[in-house]
Amino acid sequence: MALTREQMAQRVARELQDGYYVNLGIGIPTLVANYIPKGMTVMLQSENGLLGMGPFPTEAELDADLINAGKQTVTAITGASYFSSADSFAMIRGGHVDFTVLGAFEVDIEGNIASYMIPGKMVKGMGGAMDLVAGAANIIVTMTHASKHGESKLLTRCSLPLTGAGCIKKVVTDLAYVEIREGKFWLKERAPGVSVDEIVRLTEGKMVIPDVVPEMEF
Amino acid sequence: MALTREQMAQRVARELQDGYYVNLGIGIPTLVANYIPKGMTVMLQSENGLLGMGPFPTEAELDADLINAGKQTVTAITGASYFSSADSFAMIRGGHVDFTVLGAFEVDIEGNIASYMIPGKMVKGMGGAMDLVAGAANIIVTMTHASKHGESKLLTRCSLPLTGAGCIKKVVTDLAYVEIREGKFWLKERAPGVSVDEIVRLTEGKMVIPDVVPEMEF
Amino acid sequence: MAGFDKVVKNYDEALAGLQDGMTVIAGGFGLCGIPEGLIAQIRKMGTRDLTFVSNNCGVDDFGLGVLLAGKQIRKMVSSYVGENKLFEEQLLAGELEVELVPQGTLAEKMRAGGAGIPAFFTATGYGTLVGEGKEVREFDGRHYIMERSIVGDFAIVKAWKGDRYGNLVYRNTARNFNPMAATAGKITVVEVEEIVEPGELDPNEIHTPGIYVNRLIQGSFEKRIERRTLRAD
Amino acid sequence: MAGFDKVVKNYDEALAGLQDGMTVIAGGFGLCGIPEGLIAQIRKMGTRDLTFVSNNCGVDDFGLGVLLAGKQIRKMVSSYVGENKLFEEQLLAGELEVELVPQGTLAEKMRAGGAGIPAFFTATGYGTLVGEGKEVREFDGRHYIMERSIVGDFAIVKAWKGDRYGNLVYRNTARNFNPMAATAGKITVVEVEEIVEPGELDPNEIHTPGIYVNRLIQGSFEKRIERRTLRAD
Repeated sequence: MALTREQMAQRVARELQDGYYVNLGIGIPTLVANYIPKGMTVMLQSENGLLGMGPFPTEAELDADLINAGKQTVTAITGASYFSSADSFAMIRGGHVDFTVLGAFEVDIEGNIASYMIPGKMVKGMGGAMDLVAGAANIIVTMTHASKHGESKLLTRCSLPLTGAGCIKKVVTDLAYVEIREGKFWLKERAPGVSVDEIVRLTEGKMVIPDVVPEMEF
Repeated sequence: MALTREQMAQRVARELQDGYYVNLGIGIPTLVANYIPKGMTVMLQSENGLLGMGPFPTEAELDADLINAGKQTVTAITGASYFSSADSFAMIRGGHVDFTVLGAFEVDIEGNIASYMIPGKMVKGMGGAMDLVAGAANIIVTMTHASKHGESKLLTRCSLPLTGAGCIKKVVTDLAYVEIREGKFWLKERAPGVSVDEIVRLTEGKMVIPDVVPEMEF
Repeated sequence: MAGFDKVVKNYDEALAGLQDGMTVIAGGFGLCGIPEGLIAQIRKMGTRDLTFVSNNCGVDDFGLGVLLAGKQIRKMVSSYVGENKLFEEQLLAGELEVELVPQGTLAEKMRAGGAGIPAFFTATGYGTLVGEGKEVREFDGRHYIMERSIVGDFAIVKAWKGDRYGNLVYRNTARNFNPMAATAGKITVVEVEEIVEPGELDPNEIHTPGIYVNRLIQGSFEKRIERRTLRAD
Repeated sequence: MAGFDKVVKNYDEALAGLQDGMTVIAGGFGLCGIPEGLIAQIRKMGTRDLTFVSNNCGVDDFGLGVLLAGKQIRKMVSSYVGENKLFEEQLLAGELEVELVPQGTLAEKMRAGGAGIPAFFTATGYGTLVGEGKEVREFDGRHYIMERSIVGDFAIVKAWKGDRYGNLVYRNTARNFNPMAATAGKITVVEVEEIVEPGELDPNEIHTPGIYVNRLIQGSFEKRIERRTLRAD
């Protein structure tokens, strides 16, 4: 069975380490915050200018001056700090954020990522995504393996305009955990009950398949 | 009579305007703070990271964490602010300081300035002087017109390594107030009792002399 | 210290000199930390053909969106737009131009503009549409593109507290683009929630020194929330 | 939040991993805001052939000057040196190399290093010895030179207060180069006058967020004054 959004977030969360500073994109990446392993703490960075982002507020905590990068109202944890957007992206561009999780439309065997623009549709902009993919040494993309129509999103060459070139090394899809290096996808794990054949069928780019592909456990 | 150091500072101070943010170099420029015209206020910037520098401290006010760019203990006025050296030079380089006063060894008809290095002597460094001359739109140099041996410091071409190229437009010496433009010195005022002939004799670079050269009044 | 009193009497004075065709740098992220009264004043003035440098363009009836309603904006330089329908309509009708800039590059372009740095290199956007036509340079084995700085004829800024000398502090994530915007305007106009006397702000805690501020006005703020999100308990 | 507790037990732990030949970025201006205990620890460790990036090099018996005494410094990258005799002696003897960098350019090189900007353009130094051998570019009719950023193997920083997560505040002009140094070290070690608990520092007033800090230690400081200057009254 393909992973649920929650399971995808859960799988991504296993890549976390204690003491990581983490930036989570909108969508599935946001859910990762719900699956931080026990006994481990991470600190969330919000690129509009907050380190130490907390949960959504209660009615009483609601503060128009305290939002996240998705423009939702949030809170700040004890020990948080606020800073300007220039300082925030200095932090990101300078590689100080340990771990970044982003959604995408497509990735390819060269580590390219397309995530912000579909030609013909209204272009809303890249926001901070281009800065995040260029700045993060340790970045993981999470998205469905293929579209609803069965078109692979793991490609030889991204078809959509790129968000970043050669920057993605790890992908968690609803079917598999895949690494990218040497111009190939490397299948590392599969979703419970999903066959290697199905993954291969839904992967357009060249993929290396080891003899044993462990099933993820939840 | 040649101007005293105090009179040179006094003449420079006449260029101030109410509300100016001002950076004063070490030496005669520092004395300018003593001659701010009545009814006028200026705010002093110290490039190590202070806007709103006050006078030297009393024994009771002495604070090792509060020094000026010359490393002397100082005070801060009400309404001052502290910032990093990067922010301080962003302010300077960005042209936000209204008025800068610096000493020099030499200036020339192209507005070049040499002020930090005498070859053969130990080189101590330029500190913030190169940033200050490059960043200030409104800068005035104050120095003696000639060396003790009668060698002019207003030259056709600076003989010493430059602090900045083409950035000086105004010079107050002990003999004269001179402007620099169009590759020439323009004599604007002379020290009381100093003849135009003496100024011309001690000026090596080409100088334009108007029919009337008013005497400075003190 | 009369020469340093930046407080102006009213909004007319705050934006005096703003003319058709000018470039305005605006602080704010979404609807958070935006200079509401200054935007309203530009709406009232009817100034046209403006270029706005701002991370976003508000929503239909709030933030910079109200200037779209007045067809006052010719060009937006932003990282993310289209939270409002007018924007899309005017863009498709060719009445509005948009230049998309990555968020961090936009922040840095403003910072560089204020800091006298005409251009810098960044890896952000290399190999993408953003890098097209820009100079590419390799440093230590990695590719970077050259980005130019931005300076505005005016900057409009929202701060929490400001003293009469123009020293500013911002509150929480309402800081966002405001400190860089404040440095990058030839004329910087700041709207604050509270004007205080010099000395009331700790000199160690000032986010924007008064040297960057030309005019200061006390505003009143709706502080509309774009995405009110609560947790259950 | 054990993973974020940056406090180390002693100076050995604070500078563990510092090796001969490394580059160290140091905060401080003159003797103001210098990490006294960390410098003493390097003296004690006897690490050699170090490159120091620091605005100044202390005086003979204080600040980085004590490392000259131990002949531990191979190269200084500074804007102003020579407040001590040892510096001149070692320079003339060819035991020490110096690279002079304008003060504002030095600050910006550190800031750029921390911010992932490999190079930037500045007018500072154009047409001078500083500009020699550097790329010159004209923007809007003015000449600029390209300067590269600086990153250190270690950064040693002095702050006023720091919480366990490494959030820092500096006091008065002791801030100087410390905030940029803090961002530009692969390993950033900070010595503070007082360690406080997370939450004691107002999140709006933190100068350096803890993300930049790897190790934090409480020091005791002499805070020697280089030029004690008093007014008469």
